[in-house]
Amino acid sequence: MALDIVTIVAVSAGAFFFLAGTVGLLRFPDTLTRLHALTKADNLGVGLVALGLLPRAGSLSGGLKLICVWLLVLLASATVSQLIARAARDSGPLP
Amino acid sequence: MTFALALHIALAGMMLGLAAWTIAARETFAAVVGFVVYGLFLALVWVRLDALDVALAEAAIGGGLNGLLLLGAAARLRAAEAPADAERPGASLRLLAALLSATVAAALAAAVLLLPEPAPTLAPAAAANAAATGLANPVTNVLMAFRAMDTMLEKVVLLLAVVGVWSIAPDHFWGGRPGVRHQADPQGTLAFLARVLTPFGIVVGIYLSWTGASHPGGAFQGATILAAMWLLIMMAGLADTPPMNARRLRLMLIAGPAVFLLVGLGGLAFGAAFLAYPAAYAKPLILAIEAAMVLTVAITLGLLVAGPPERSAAP
Amino acid sequence: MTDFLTVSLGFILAMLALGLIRVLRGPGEADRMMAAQLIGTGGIAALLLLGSVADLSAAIDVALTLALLATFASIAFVKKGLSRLGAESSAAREDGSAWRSTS
Amino acid sequence: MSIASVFALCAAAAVGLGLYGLLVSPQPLRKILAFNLLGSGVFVLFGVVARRGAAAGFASDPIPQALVITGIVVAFSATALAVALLLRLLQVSGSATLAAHSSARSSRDPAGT
Repeated sequence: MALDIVTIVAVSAGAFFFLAGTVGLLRFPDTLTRLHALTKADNLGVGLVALGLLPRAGSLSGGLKLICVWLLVLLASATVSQLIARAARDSGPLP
Repeated sequence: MTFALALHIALAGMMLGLAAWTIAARETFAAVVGFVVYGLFLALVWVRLDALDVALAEAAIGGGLNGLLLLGAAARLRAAEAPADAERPGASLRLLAALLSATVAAALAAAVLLLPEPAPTLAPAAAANAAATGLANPVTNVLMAFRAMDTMLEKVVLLLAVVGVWSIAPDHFWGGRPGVRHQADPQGTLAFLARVLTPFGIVVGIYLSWTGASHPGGAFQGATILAAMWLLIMMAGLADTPPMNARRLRLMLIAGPAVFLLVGLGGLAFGAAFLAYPAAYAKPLILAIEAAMVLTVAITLGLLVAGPPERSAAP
Repeated sequence: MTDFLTVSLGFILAMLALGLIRVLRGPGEADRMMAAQLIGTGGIAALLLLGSVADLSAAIDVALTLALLATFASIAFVKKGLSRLGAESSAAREDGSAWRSTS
Repeated sequence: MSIASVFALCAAAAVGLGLYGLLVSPQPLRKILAFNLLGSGVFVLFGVVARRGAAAGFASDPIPQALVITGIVVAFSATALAVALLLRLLQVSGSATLAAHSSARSSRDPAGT
């Protein structure tokens, strides 16, 4: 029961961060601010969803894979934001 | 209508929107991004269709190599695409094409939706013979045993595609290296990513190849991930692209089909027919073929994305 | 519990649909790539939830594959792929403005 | 209406859209994209047939699944070959179009073939 509450709270929080990231992506005025919203949101979103699903993983390897997914998303998000920010900077004057 | 069904209709709707965008977008680059996202949704669809093996293949190809190939090409072709805009066919021709396409789509939809109940299936036959190979994954069984000829010829097709890509190169670069030597900043983001991600990727690639015997996964899915890691190292500038005339490279290119062919001929000599595995050795033989295939497919896919030789073999 | 996870899955899919708007509207190429990145991450979360709802443990493997390759589209965008075929003619036509976004 | 039917309709529409794009798009890269779209629709149709053919304890008929995996490999290698040809065409002729008059512009050959 307590574990169910962990799942509900963490997955809801993860969904909230996806909402925040998507709203930022749609509403923020320029490329770099949108990038800012995106990188904050997707890490935490996936991280919290993975955390919430950990009690339901069923096996040790399943839980490890969940954590690996989160770590990989962290790495990907950090790298991609660097690469895209550089490409955006090189593409023209910043606002 | 249940909530789950509504979700699937929404998923299908998004996919159709992306498909239409891929065709209709004004800029080619935007269309390619749409197609890459479409590939992502496709992986979700395959999971929903209970085809996890295919979902893995689609995720590995659609998420990694296709994006690399097509986005790279789109970025390169950007300048050349403006004049092509004028060559759009006229309205009547487009209407005709639309009618033809709609007819084909309607016929296909009708053919699948009007399948007799119960639908035709070969699953019982696959289940009945599963014990012969000792593999628990039915899809691997089909790929490696029941339709082994297809899989072997597929490897030959991959090899022919590499020969085709190489032969596009100017004569004096034959045997040379593809692409430029990428000189990445050793302290830079990409080099960091390549150093951290590659060990992870190699583990996952080998895991997927290995687990394919009993769980969803397989040689092709694992090899695609290995190919992606190799390309990442080359793009980060940590390793040069290989020269095409290297003997070791060419040996690795033919290892998969060669082992497959040898086992097949062995079946002809000692067993009943070409590619008939002797019952006692079926599983070790299949695993040996898969190991050779992982190596060959990884190298082949990497070379296909790397493109034809563009400079001489000297580093 | 399954109901809650299904609703969460629906919510994430709705976010992906909203993210699609940015893929379609752009305006710059960097914006489209970012949206594709967000959709990729959301797709990974959706796969994790789907695996839990439908009790498909292999769905995590699909998510793992996607997470591993999540950077590749953006790398291709930045590096323009591996080959340099055609790069000379592009450079000649573009006056070096290869990275200008279309906004 | 079942889940498989939803995806069957979606896949058939993807085949239609892909065919239309293949016929109408003037740019070769767009034709390659459309061809891939067409192929993906065909693959999903196979997946739907496999799903409908679930029997003998399998959630989905393994034979169409194996065919689709083979198909994905072959489609990818064909795409890679097509992209390589296209980039070489751009390099040799300076433009990436299939129209006949573009051969008149093929005066420059940076690779010196």
